[in-house]
Amino acid sequence: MSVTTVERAAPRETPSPEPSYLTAEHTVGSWLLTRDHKRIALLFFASITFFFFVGGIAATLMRLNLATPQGLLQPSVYNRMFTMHGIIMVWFFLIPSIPTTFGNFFIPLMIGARDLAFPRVNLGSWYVFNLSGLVVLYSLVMGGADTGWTFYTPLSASYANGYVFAAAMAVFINGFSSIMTSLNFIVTIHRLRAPGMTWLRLPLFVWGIYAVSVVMLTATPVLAMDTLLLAVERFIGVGLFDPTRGGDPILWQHMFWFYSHPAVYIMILPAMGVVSEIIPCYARRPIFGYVGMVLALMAIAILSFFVWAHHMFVAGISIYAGVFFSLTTFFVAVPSAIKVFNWTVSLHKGSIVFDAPMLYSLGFVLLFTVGGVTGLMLATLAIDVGVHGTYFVIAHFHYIMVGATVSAYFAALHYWWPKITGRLYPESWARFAAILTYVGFNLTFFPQFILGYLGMPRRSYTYPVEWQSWNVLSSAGASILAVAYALPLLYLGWSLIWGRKAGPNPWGATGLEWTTPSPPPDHNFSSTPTVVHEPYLYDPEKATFVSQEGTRHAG
Amino acid sequence: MYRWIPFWPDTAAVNAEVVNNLYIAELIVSGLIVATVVAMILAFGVRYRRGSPASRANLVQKTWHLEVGWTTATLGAFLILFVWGASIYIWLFQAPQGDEEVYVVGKRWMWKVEHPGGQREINALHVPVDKTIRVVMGSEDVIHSFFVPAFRIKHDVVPGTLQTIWFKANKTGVFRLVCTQFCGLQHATMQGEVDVMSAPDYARWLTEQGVHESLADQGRDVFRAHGCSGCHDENSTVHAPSLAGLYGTYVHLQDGSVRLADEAYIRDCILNPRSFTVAGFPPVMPDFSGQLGEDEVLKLIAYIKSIGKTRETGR
Amino acid sequence: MTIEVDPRRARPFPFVVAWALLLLLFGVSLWTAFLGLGLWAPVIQFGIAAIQVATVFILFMRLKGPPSLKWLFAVSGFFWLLFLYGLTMTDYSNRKGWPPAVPVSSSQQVHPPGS
Amino acid sequence: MPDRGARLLEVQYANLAHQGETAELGIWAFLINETIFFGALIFTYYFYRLTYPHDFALAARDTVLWCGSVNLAILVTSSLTMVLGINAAAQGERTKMIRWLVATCALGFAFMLVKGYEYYLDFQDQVVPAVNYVAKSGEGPAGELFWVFYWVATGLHAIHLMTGVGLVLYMLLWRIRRGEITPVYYTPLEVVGVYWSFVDVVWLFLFPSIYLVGRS
Repeated sequence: MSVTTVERAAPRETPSPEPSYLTAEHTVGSWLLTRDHKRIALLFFASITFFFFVGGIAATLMRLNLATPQGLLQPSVYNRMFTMHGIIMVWFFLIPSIPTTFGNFFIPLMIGARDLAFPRVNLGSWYVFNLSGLVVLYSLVMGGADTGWTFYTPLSASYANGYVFAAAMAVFINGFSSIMTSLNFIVTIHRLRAPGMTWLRLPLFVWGIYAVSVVMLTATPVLAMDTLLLAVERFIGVGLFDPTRGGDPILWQHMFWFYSHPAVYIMILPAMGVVSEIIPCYARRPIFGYVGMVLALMAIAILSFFVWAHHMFVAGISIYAGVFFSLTTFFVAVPSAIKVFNWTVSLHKGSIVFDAPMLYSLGFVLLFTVGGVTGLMLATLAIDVGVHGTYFVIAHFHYIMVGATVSAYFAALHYWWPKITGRLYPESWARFAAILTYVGFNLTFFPQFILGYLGMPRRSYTYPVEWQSWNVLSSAGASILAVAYALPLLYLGWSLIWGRKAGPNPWGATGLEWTTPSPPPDHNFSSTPTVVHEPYLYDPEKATFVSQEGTRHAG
Repeated sequence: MYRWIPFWPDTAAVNAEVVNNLYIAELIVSGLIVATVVAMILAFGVRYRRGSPASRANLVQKTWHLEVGWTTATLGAFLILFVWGASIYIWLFQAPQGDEEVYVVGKRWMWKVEHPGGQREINALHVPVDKTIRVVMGSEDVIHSFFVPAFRIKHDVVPGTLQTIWFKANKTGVFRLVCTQFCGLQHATMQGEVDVMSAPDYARWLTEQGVHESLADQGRDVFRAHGCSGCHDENSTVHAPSLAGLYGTYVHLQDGSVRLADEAYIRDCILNPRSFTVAGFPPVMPDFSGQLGEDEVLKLIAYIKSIGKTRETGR
Repeated sequence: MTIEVDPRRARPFPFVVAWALLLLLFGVSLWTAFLGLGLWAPVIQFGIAAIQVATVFILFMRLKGPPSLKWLFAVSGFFWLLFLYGLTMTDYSNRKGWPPAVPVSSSQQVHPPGS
Repeated sequence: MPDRGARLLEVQYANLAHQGETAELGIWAFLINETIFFGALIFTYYFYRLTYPHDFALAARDTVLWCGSVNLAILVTSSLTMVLGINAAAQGERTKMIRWLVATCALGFAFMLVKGYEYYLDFQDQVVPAVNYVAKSGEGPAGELFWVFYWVATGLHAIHLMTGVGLVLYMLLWRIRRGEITPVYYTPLEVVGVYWSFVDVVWLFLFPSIYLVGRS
């Protein structure tokens, strides 16, 4: 196996022979009707950034309202704000955040393929996503739904008078977008791997996206059916969840959470994949227990379907179902514990560089650990009876969704920014933004754990005066977090024009995507690469690394 | 006992103390795990930062025993907490007979409380201290959730059936009652007070309400008004199951199943007789689901339970 | 360029036999509906439906031949449904107060359907 | 011939066989999603039938059995004609292929006609929830739940069938007319065939749950 040593030369300025995917064509049609997975990734990136800020505005209004007991918004406006914040953030930012942008862009590059299996289906997924975005914006502009993002019947079916039908249909249509994306990934990873890229040589990000796609493909249809039945019940006034006709409102909860708990794993699995890419690169050493990580990813994907009723311990389900689902929830925490352990030990004997992606990833590991551990508290039946429906639950899932997933999203954004745009971002600003995110986040959501155990119910626009100090602390933290999320927009935008040119491999990483010039040409690889090594072949002792197709580099 | 813990909610019920101990145990175990992860990240981060002299020789890529050890340790610790939590849950969610009973009906944005003695309250619940109070809850419209933070008890109130939960206050005082399942516009103000009083104060409070006709007596009037006595009375000619002493016994149904005659069962029989015909009786009972309000059903249940009691005292 | 024909497709005969088998099974299923089997009727009818579906899968959707990834995809849909059907039974089989009595809807629905 | 084959080959595939095989895997992956979609609907039916056996039996007695049976026969036959159409494509007999595909479309329309007539009968029978519903004597309120399931299930199935007919027409009027379906590469037709047979599979499950309840 010939190993050619290439000195890590300064990024020489030889113009790459082919034009990059950005400069290949310039017409609007070439963007809106593109079949190139890299351009579709950027289209998705634009859509979800827009929805991230729409959801963020709803969140800031809520935090302003909760800064004082008497509040800022009318009750009906606050109720619609938290509902739309939930719907937009869950379905229009978190679920598509990493798979549709970095998944679309890097899965073909990482497995050595020229494009995804079905490019037209991929573009269709973006258009279906935007269609559902229009429907949710219609529902938001016309007044929004006031049922909470969980749409519990019979409130959502017959008592709420907001735009529940439009919101439910938006979620229904959005389901198809994630199905089309996940279908594309599964078939691509099965069929289009480069020669030599066996299953155990796949980078962990590709495994993460594969696990997410399996969960998306099998969980989303149940939500589609659920929201369809709700829309039918809402539209004709008679439905399957109507207690006045013998229907069971808890049946809605069963089918909703059968989707929505795997959905929270849809949000965290790609984030785990991203962090498993970044930590070895900046610790300059192979990941600890690669096979253990792969098994943990797939175990989470499968076990996530057995735990959904831990959202319903006090909803009136039978005691034995409560005990059963509490037990399975403890077992689903085991793979997550393995992954946290492996990430931490992956720092052992490395030569660690604390760049921005690494800071975001370490922030991910810490916040995910706190989120996971409080999740186990909520899985303990007696504690859940005390804190269900209070701010303890809100703090728990924000630690996982915002603390872990959004930190990993920003980590991926910084880690792959040079490859996507060919530019390097200012390192000091990025580190400041990462630390500010971590501080702002903890200040926002840790007080809510205390409020939760004190008994402050969620989804209420007011609270007793004695808790104002905690809420003011939380609102202050929220403003810091808002700044920390806006900062990357500024300096990354700045780097687009004035940033230094990035060579093919600025961080010295081993993935196949780093063997292409950045930004990569239209068809990724001029000749299909053959893979010889497993991923993450870093050697901290001799400070060299071997990329997956066999060339050894210094650094 | 918990005064020395900062920011701790007040604890005013027997089960609240048990939950407190479990919560503290969870905090300790979770704190340990988070501390371990933070310590390891800091230690490795400092010791193996780029340019540090530490040796990187014979780097460990995979050791199953360390990984399996860490996982089984954490799983073992949490399974103990699971068993402890589950036992409290089963103890809490199987309401015993209780010394006192209270009927609570959740209606959009208010809690309507009815005591067996006929006293009615809105958004307030007066209970004696050191007594096991059994709360029977129903909802008239959407799903609410009966939550008293000081007692650490909570149960969703689902329209269509009756739910029961119990508590035993061990401290007098006024504690907040809250609805934690979003139920519409004024969900945030659907709150009330649980006023735990000593026994004499509670007795005096009951008499002050000035209502003489107990819930059971009101139930008897409803029982006669809707013609139930026509079939179910002692001396009626119609072949119908006798209701005397029914409460708390096991009933054999037509389809072979056996159901404990608790409030939910009696309510089902009144409103949906067809699916609960008792073995050996013709399914002729008319369907009352259109004519009886939630309060009247609760009154009938109180009356049917009272028939059971008088027979025992009679023996 | 020789047109090599997929051997599975040569003769229409096996497909016509499968078609006849499906209609026969349909007849049996119809017949069981009128036998008054009570609780066993749905079990048998859905069993026959499962056999019919298997026939359609294997022959009409060309799953015949060495087991491949398509088999896994064909079966995994039903496998996932087991989770939904099975685990909800832990709740409904012994939930207190189930099936619910139909309550009186004393406060009429405040919301006119259709908005 | 080879130039048309080359034009069909997409850039990310090694050869046409690779592309065809991947396309088939794609439709099967989509069918996982559809199986669970209809499976969740039949779950609500299975759950309510367990809970209210008596009401469901009474309500289901009013379904039009002969319509359901004729429709099942039509769909099973259309699966057969679809497969024979694909066989003809594989053997390169263009006219036989077109004849079988036209027969499949015709059977699809026949199904819609019978279904439409059945809906008309149901409307006469006043079993349309909320629009025109009268509960039969002795039937509890849960009967209406059965009819909500009936209309949602058969409506969704009809939409899927119309999509199937649309796909076959797309094949006939577009892909075959432009000569893209050749014995070397007929995978698009095979994908439509798999989807069509799946719609037939859904009806195989819906038939016993709707029409064979409460007949004895």
